[in-house]
Amino acid sequence: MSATTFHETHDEAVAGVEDGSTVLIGGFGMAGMPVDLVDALIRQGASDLVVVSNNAGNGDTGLAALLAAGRVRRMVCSFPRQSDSWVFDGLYRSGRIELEVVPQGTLAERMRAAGAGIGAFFCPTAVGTPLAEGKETREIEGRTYVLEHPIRGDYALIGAHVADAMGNLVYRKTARNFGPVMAAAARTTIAQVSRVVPVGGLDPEHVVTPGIYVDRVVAAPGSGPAAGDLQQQEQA
Amino acid sequence: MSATTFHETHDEAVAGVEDGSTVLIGGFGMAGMPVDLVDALIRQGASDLVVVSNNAGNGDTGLAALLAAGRVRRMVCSFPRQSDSWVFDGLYRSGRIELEVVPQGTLAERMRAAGAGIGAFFCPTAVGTPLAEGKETREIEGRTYVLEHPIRGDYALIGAHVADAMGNLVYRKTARNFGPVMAAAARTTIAQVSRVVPVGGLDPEHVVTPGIYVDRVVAAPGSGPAAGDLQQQEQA
Amino acid sequence: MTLERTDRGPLGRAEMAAVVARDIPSGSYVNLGIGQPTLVADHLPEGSGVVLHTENGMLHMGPAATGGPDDPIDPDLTNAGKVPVTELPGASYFHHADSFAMMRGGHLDVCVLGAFQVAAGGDLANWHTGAPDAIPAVGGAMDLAIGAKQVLVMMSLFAKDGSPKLVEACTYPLTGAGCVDRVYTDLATFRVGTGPDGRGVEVLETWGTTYDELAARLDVPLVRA
Amino acid sequence: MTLERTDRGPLGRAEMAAVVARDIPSGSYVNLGIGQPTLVADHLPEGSGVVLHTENGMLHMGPAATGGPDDPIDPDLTNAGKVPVTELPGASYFHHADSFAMMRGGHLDVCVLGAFQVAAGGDLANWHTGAPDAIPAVGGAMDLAIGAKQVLVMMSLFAKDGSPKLVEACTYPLTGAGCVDRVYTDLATFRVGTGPDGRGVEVLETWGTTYDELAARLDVPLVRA
Repeated sequence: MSATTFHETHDEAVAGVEDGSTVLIGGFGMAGMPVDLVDALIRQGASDLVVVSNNAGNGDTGLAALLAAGRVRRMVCSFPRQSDSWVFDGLYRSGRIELEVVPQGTLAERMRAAGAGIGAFFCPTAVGTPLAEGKETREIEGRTYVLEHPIRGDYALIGAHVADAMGNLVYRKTARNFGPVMAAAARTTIAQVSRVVPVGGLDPEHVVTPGIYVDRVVAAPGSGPAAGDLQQQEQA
Repeated sequence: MSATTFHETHDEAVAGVEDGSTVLIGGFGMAGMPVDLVDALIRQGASDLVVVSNNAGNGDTGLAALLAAGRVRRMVCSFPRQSDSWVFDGLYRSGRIELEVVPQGTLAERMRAAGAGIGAFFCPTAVGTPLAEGKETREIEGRTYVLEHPIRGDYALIGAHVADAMGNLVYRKTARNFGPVMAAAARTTIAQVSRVVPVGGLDPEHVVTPGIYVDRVVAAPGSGPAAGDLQQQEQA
Repeated sequence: MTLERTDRGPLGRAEMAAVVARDIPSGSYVNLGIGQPTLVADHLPEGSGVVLHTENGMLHMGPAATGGPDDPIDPDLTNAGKVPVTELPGASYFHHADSFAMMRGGHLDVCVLGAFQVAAGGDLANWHTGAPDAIPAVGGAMDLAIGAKQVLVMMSLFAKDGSPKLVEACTYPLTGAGCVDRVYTDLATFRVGTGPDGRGVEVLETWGTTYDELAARLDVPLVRA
Repeated sequence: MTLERTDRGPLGRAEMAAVVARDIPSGSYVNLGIGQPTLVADHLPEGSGVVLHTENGMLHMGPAATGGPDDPIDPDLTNAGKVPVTELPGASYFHHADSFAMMRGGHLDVCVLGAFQVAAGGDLANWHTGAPDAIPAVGGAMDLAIGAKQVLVMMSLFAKDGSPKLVEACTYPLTGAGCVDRVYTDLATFRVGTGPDGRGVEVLETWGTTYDELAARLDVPLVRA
C-alpha cells in the first residue's frame, strides 16, 4: 500500500515520471542535492517538467544537465542566479524557460502547506515588493500579509543520509534543508541515501522524516541494507 | 539578550507572570505536563489567566489545581471532558470559566502559525461543523476551508527531557507533543527538564527545540548541570 | 453483490473489529480512534505491515503496556486515550503540529472512528450529543475525519432506544461533512456517499439479517452492492 | 548627540564590520547576509555569546572551514553563500520550513544585510537592480528583512557613480517596506524611519566627515541624534 520500496538502481527508482510532472528537487546548492536521481531522471526522459528547487542548477551536472537537456518548461526557485548557473542563464535569456521567483521562506512554507493540508496562508514576506504584485493582501492586527498557496509535487527527489527498512530518514548537517519539507509535499517521494539499515537501526527520537512520507529509497552504489554500528551510522 | 537563563527553583522560573497573561501549558494528559511549573504558578499568584492546553486538567493537581484556585478566566483546549476533569466540569457548569473548544490539530497549527509569523491560514478541519460557525470560509480548488488565526502566548510552560547549557531541548517519546510548538509561540518560554547537560552534551542533529525558543530552564529538584554519559542521557 | 449471512447472528464487538481489520490493506498507515476502534489492532494479522499512528506524536505504536518486566509502564508513552502503550521497532516520534500535518495533509491511509450518527452522504457526528448541559470536547476527531484517505466508522447500527444511527441527515452536531467512506456495524457493512448525488448507501454484507429486513428498518436510500 | 569623527578618514570594510559587531548585544541570535555582512563575524568579541543562524538550517554556525586536518571541508555543512563552514558546540540543525519559521516568526534578534538602496522610511532594496536583462534572484533576503527584530544594513553610502544609496524613496525594486532600523556606512551610521511620520533619518556618528557635509550631499530629512 504505502509501504516504502527499496531499489537497486537510481534508474529503477525514478521509473514512471510522467511528462508534465511537477518535480520537487531537494538541496541548497550541492548540499542535499540528489545528483544521482537527477541524472537518472535525465536518462528516464520525462519532459515538459515543472521543477521546484531552491537554485536553478550549478555547473553542467545534475539539475543543470536536466535543464540543458531541455526537459524543464518552468523553474520555481528562490535564487536562480549564481556564479556557475550559466545553463539556466542561457535558457532564460533566450526565452526557453519560464521562471517563478519565490522568496526562500515562502517557497519552503508553500511546500509545507501542501504537506500539511493547508489551503492557503497569509504571509508577511514580500509585502510591498514586486513579488507580491497581483496577489491578494490583507491587514491583520495592523500588519499587511499576502495570500500564498501551496506548492504540491507529483514527485520529490531528495538526498538523505541513512534510511531504515521502514523508510524513516535522517539527514546530515545543513544537507537536511528542503528534504523533509519536500518529502511531505509530493505524491511520490524518492530518496537517495548513503546507507540503508535494518528496522530498529534508527532511534525513534532521531527520525527526521518518518517513512510515511517516503515511497522509494535507493542507496548509493555499493551500499545496501546492512547491520553494523548503527549509532555511528546515524551520526557519521 | 535572548540567552537562556537557568534557575534553581520552579518559583524563580515563573517569576513575573502578569495577571491577564495568556499561558500555553504543554502536555497531553500527564505526558509532558510541566506539573512543577504549574504548581509554582499557583504559588506565584497570577490570576485572570487565559490558559491554552490540550486538556483542562486531571484530578486535583497541576492544571486542575490552578483552575480550582480560580486563576483562570478562559480555557482554550481541544478536550476538556475527561473521566477525571471534575474541577473544570464544576467551574464550567457553574459558569465560572469561559471555554473555547478548538480541534486538536487546529490548536497545534494556530500556535505553529504564531511561532512562524503566519497571519492566518485556511484550514479544512471543522468545515460544516459548529466549531466553524461565524468564521470566514473560502473554497480553494474545489475544497472548503475555514480561516484560522494564530494563538500567541505571553508565556509557555513546557516539560522536556534534557536541556543543554544553550537551552537546546530534547524530549522523551510522546511527551514531546505540544512542547516544541508552544516554545515557539510564546514571548517567554519556561521549560522544566529532568537534567541539564553542558554545551556539547546534545548532538546537534537530535535537538528538537533550539535554544532560541527557550528563555528559562529549571531542572527537577536534585538535578543540575552535569557531564556524564550523554548518549545515555539523551536516549534514556 | 450484497453478501447476506443469515446463518449466524449479528457481530459482537470483537467480530466487528475483526471485519474492519480484514479490510485494511497490508502496509497501510492507520489511526484507530479512542474506544471501540482500538480493538481493531488485536485483529491485524501477523506480518500485515500495518503501521499505527497516534495523534499525540508517534508512528508504529505497539500494543498497550502490561507493566510486566519486559513491558514497563512508561508515563511518557501513551496513546490518544492516555493509555500507556509500547513502541515497535521502526517507530518515530514528532510534535503535535507535525502529527496533525500528517493527518490533515492526507497521508494516513485509513482511520477508524466511532460514531453517534452517520448520514447517507457521509456526514459524521461523533463528538457532541447536542445536549445543552454537555461539555463539548472534540480532541482530534475533526482532524481525522477530514484528513485520512479512507474514513471507516465502527458502531452499532441502532442506538439503545432502537433508533437507527445510519440516517438521512445527522441530528447531532457534525464532526465532518461528507467524510465517511464505510460504516461497519453489528448488522451490516455499508458504503456511504455513493450514487450520482453522493447520498446513496450500498449494503456490502449483512450479519444475521437480510438486505430487505434492513431496508425496512432504515430510512436511508439503500441499494444492493 | 551625533558623534563627528573628523580626526580620521572614512571606514574601510573591516572597520565597518567592527562597528556593526560593536552594536550587537551579547547573547543575540544573529543572521549575517551574504557578502560584506559575513565579515561581522570576525569582529564579535570572544565570549560575546552571539549565536549565528544560517538560513539553510542551522544555529551556532562557526567560521569558514579551512580544510586543515582539524577543520575538514564538509560539503554537507555550508552557509547561505554555499561556503563550507564549521559547527560550534551547542549547535542545532533543522529543515528549511523550520529555519524560515524562525526568521519570519521574529525570533532572530538581529540581521545584517547589504543593500543597493535604503529609503528614509526604512524601505530596503537589495535584490534586484530593476535592469530589464537581470535575472531576478531573491533567496532569503525578503524573509530576513521582515523577520528579524532589528534589521541592520551595511553598505557604502555612495554608489560608484557618486549617487547616494540612502534616499528619499528607493528607485530599485523593494526587498521589504519600512523594515530597516539602522544603516552602517563608510561615512556615517544612521537610524532610519524615525520621527512622527516615520520618515526621518538620525545621524548617529560620522567618520571623516561632518553632519553638515552629509546634509549637503544627501537628499533625505536628516536630524542630529
